Amino acid sequence: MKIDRRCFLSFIVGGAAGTALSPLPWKITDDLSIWSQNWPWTPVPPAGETSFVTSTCTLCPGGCGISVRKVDERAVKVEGLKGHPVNDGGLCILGLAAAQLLYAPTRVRGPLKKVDGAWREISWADAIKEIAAKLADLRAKGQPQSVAWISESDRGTTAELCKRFLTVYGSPNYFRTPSIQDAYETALYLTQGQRAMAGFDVAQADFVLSFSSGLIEGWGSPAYMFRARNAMRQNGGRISQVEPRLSKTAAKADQWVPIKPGTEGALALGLVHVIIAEGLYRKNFIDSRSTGFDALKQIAGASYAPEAVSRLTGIEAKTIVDLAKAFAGAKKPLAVCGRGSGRIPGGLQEVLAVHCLNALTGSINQPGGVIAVPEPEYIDWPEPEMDAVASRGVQQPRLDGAGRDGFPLARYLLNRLPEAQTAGASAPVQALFVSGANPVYSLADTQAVAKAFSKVPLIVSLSSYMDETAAMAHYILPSHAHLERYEDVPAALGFPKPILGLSKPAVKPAFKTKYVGDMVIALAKAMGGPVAEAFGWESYEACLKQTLGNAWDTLVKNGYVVDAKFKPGEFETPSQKFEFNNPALAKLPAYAAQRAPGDEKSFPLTLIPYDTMRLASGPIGSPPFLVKALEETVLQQNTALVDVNPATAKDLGLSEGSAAVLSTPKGSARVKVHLFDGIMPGLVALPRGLGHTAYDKYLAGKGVNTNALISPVEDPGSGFEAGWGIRANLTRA
Amino acid sequence: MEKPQVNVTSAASGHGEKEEGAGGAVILFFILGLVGSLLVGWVLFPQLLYSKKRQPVDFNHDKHMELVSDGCESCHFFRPDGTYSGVPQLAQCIQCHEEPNGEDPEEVKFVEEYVKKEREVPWLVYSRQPACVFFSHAAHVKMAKMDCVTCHGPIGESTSLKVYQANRITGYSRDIWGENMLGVKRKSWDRMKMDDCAECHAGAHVNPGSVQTQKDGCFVCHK
Amino acid sequence: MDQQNGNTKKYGMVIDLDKCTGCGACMVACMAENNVPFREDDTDKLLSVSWMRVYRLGNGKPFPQVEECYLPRPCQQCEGHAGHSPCVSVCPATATDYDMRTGIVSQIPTRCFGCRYCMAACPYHVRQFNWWDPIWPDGMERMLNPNVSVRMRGVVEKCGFCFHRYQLATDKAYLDGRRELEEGEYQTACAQACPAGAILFGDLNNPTHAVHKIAQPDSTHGGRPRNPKAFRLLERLGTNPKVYYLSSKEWVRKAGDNQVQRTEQTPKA
Amino acid sequence: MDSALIPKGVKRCSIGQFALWIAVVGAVLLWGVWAMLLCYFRGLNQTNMNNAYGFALWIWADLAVIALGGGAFFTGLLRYIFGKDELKHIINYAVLIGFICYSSALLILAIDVGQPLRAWFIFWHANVHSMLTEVAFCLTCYFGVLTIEYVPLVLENRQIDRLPFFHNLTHNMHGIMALFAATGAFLSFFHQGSLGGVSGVLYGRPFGFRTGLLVWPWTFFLYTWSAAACGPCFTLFITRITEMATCKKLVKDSVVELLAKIAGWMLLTYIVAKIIDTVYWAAVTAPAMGLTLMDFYSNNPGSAYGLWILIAEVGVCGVLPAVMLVAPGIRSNPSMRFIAVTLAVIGACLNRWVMVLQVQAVPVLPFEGWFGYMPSWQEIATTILPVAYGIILISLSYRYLPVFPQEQELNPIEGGK
Repeated sequence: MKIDRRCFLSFIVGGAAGTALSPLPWKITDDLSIWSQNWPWTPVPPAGETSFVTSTCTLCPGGCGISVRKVDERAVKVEGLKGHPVNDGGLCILGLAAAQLLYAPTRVRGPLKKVDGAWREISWADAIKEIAAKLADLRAKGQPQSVAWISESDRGTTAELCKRFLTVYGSPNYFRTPSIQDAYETALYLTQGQRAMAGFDVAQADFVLSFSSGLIEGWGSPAYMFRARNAMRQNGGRISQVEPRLSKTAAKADQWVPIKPGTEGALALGLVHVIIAEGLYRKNFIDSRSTGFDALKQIAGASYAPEAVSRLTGIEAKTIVDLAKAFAGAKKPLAVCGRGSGRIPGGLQEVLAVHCLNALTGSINQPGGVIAVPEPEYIDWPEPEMDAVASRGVQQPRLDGAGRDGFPLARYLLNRLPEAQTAGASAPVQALFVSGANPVYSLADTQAVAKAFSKVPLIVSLSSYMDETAAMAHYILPSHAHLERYEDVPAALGFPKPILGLSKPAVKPAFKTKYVGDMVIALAKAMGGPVAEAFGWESYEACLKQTLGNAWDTLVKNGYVVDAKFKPGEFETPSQKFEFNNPALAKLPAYAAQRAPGDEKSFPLTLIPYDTMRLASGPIGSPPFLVKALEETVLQQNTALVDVNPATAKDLGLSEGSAAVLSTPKGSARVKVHLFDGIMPGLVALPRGLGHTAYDKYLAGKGVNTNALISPVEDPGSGFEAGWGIRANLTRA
Repeated sequence: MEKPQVNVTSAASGHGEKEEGAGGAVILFFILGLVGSLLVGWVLFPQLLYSKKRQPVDFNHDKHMELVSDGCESCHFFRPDGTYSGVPQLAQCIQCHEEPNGEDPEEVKFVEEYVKKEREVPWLVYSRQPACVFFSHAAHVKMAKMDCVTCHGPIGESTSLKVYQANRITGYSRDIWGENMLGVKRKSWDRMKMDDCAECHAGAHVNPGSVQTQKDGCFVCHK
Repeated sequence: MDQQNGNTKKYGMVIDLDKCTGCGACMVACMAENNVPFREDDTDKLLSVSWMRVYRLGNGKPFPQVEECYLPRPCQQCEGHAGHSPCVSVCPATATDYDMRTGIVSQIPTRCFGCRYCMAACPYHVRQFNWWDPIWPDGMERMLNPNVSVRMRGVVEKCGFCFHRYQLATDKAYLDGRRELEEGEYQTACAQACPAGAILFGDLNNPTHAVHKIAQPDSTHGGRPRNPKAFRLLERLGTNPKVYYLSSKEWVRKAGDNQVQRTEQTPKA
Repeated sequence: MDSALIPKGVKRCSIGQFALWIAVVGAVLLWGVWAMLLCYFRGLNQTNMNNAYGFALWIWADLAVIALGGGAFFTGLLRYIFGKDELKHIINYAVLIGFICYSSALLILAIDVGQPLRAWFIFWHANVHSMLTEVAFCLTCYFGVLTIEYVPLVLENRQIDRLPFFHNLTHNMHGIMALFAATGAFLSFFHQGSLGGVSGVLYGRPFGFRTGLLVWPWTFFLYTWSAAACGPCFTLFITRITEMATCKKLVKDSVVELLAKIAGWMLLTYIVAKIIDTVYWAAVTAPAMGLTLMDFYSNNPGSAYGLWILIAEVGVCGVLPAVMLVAPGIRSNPSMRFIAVTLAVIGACLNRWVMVLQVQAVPVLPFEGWFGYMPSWQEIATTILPVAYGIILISLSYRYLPVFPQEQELNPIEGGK
């Protein structure tokens, strides 16, 4: 027998035949297809029992009710809570993406300390001990007032704990981040004598005149405003939007009135002028419930006649008159102001002008009007015992000059802090706590802010995320994420009724984090002495339970308590009337339209930042889903697009998609051009919420931070931040 | 005329001789190849394809069935939202097994390793389906009144858990494809592939929804 | 399984464009519900997977007459003629199907082998391909919904009206001994989330359902809406979609069906 | 070195020269293989396709090569069924070109799918309503037929032919070739047609959609027809190129002219049908769907899809070559004939291009703009891959197989071997 090539071939053929007759090839083919259907690198979410946790969203001051859907111990999705008075099942885009924030890669996983410019892990006990020691030093040196605390809110148990800590420690320097609320609260206090928050009964109004307010761009409580807007339009109500750019609110309004940016207040006074001149105001309100009407007449005198206002605002005189007539002619008109999402700052002058417009039509504390929602009063803790150091410390003037120094009306002027920190030879802030805020990103002129912060020897960030401020800090004592903690939500911004919400932990904390409230209590205890004594609570949860008392059970069950029968209180001014001529008011300088800073020759254009629902522009960075949902006319790859009127672009030699350099007196950035017919010529609009340098790769390095390009503008008289834009130039790149 | 003829014959015969000897070898090698590959395909391949794993803890279904009042649903119950709980979690077991009830080493192991340490038992589920499959136990058990045995077999009578064989390529249990390599099934619970679902669903009692197949729609069993 | 019950459902949507604010909540609700992946750079919308997309429509007029409208676009769940929707009949592997009992166009990613013929067939750009492996950053895979399977690279996916919610709702109904679902028991994630209440979802065949009452589908004319404010996208193609749009503006209604002068709206990559 | 393998009576270049040539083309082939591997392992993100362009360069290449490979079935049909015996002198090459075209098409399809491991689902879970299913089945079957048709030619290699078994096999296979030719023609009719149906049935895409007969849109018939017309043109085109490359006359003019004449008449009738179809589509079908002719051809960036493309396809590459090939005076001029077949080939490619790419470029939603597309290098490389493979297969076949029966007669070697 000879073995040759043919035998080998034969063997192969036999083998092939045998293989084909065995399950091997067929099973492998089938199994490979199943393998390709279940690639090991494609995750398979484990199944489990579905449950829902009722809670309140704390990602913005909107106070929406949420229902966190869990599968076993995983939070899978956040949905709106059905039947909740604020949002009734609906939820905004950020709230819906909240699970991404919970499981974000930028979560800080435990306390960190910066050593030689690098982060080192540190235990909670050591971190608190070290910080307490440094605070004790400052106190020993008699400088307790050099400790400052920045937070987004000054209400609720958490803020009260922080403030209490500063007080017993001996510092008056608690800061709330600037927003239009500063001006609104002051306006209500000045004219109505009420320490209250402004609520807006949009749902029951029949004519809403909005001065650049993004009613459907996150203004007030976003989901509530959406529903209220629909309800009022369903009842035949109309919306007129006065705004330089066709925002979504303008696009969905019944009328869009383009206006030169910054002149909204002037238009309000112009409308006041027409309404008075034509006698269209509600005489019963003016006669019986207000004083100082003559003063208003004088303010809105000849200089605010339609023609004059037309020159200021760029709106035709006839349109102004028509608008005034339509407003005054409506049964329940409501004028609102506060640009964009309503959480960006604005001047008092403007708010007062708009508020007076509401008063002329009696739309104050009436259905469909502006409602003074009293500040929550459920926190009733015993006054803390103060030692001498503390008493002396809190008597020191605030570093921002709020409450005195010519700004008697203001409570917080964080916008003035950076300058105060860098102006003198020695830096007044020696230690800074930041909780629920990201000032290095969100204050105007971020470079100046960063410079000021770099002069603070001790910055402690209590952020859950590695944000811009945390990146600058010396310690990060990370707080629980918003779905991991108890927290009271003292109000829903802009909602016309008092409502108290409770945020509940939906899942156990994933990392070595500690909620701000607990951190404060722990820090106070570590300080010892009177500071520790002021914090008798075992934990934040115990404090919260005790504070909320009877409401606790209802809050745990429903997530909220609302005062359904709420009636707005009476005016608390000395005259018990609406005061057009309050003495403090009289001291304010005469109204002038806010001009954008910068030289018009080298910066022929004006940059206006705008808000969009699809970007979180507050202390929270947008989660990946939001960036993904952005329109291609807003962001392309890592470049933001600016809206430019086609006529303006033509003058500049720019076309759709052109690469360009946007420069302002504060800095410059590369952008792309989007031609948009819905923007006034001469303007450049850029979305807020982009240009993060911190956070993860899904957000960092995308677009431009508008706050890096604008500069702070101080509202005369009040000292509030009042910047809305800046002069700019756009050149081909 | 002759010469070539002779030549041809001789050439043919010479050739033929050579071929005869080689022909035997050719056939032999063919058979060798055939038998060898058949052995590989039918015997070796299944050995290689499936890994054998023991369950973390052995479980006696039979003993538990004697003790419970509500049959399979005593432990494998429906949740109030209509979903099916599947394999019990520790929380259920603890109700009886906080401490060992007897001396069975498996029970002791279960209590020591899992109950005391509050760790879920990583059970290997014989009937685990791919992630794209939606199986409604409510539809089958509650609506169609099918019994568990039809698909799962008489597992309730077993006194011990069988070895779990995982397909090394797909990661699924061998019970999905079936013990038989050809996928031949004798009993209704021998296989759990899509065709086995379709077999029943193609029956007259199911109203066809699919435009494409005139059978049940895809979304009935897929997610 | 409605074996005894012969009546078929036709789940559909009515989207009120007057109410829609273009906020994008529906998109994110959908992504979170359906395990839609995201990438570091998702700005090229032609490479990005988003079952729901909100379009920005303009009336094409210059400043200041310009008007805008926002149009959310889920899968239109076309019925075509007798269930032969544009995409279903072209799929070579029966990975997509039209279900006569619910009126939903299903898509089974594990059956799909990625030929993309259905994408070429769909005029609404509803079908999207997984050009990349879906990757969740470390830890974020914890938010994945087990009721929806995660799609692998190389397959087409699309909106299925949150069909898993139908499955879960029927599970509950079966446990209660019911065969029929109440209106509202089965809702899509976008309809549930819409903060403006612009999206209504229900059975178009059921005269008591809101969607039927509002859209008033004319079954003798392929489901054409009788409500004068309502329209369907590309009505004249005969795709017979089950998503109805409402708008009080004529230019919007016309824009929905190629009846306006075309204008360049948004630049395309 | 390899002279024993080279057919008798013909002259071939030296092995060194040949090896160099294969190496050059092989390098291009490897580049394509590299791109293919990238597409397999990293996924189709390596391409510039997107959600608006689910079908792009590859599908165009598929449709084009299949149309051009139509020379095999049509020449076979003419030779074996209609008894045009003269065509036996070119049928080998037609079959080879067809074989290359179809294997290339299958290769490209295998790269094009997102889940190649599941590609067999198209057979196992076939949806009979889908044109693509029809394409897959007919294509695979016809590729089998082409293989059977090509095998006898391979077996005719001098060394293989020496074995009696293969010699007899070849003989017997030749005997039943008519049956395969008939099968091939039947299969080709359907898959060429179903490829036409691929865009013709898309009623969501008014640019591609056509009304039709029963389940088949008019494009179904137009594609078959155009493949029958342009396929032989491509065979003639490649033959001419081969002649130029080898500096030899390989097929007699009478054979070429006969095929050219038939192709010319096919092309003429096709283009008349195409014009009628276009007019009906522009005047009736598309307007009923809300789009006018100019919506398909205007306003797009850079006029990539202007009316010029229609004029080029139907006029310059349709009517013109048809007239040239039909007119005996022009046809008999080898240069003019070559220009005509080249135009016809371009015409077929252009037709497949618009029916794949333009279908997706045209905005259908009123608020969308035109969609642009530029293939990535990986797509181009994988598309060139089959070209390189084809050149190699032709080179090998030409060198070692008696592809051109008339070569010996037309190029007598002095002294002969």
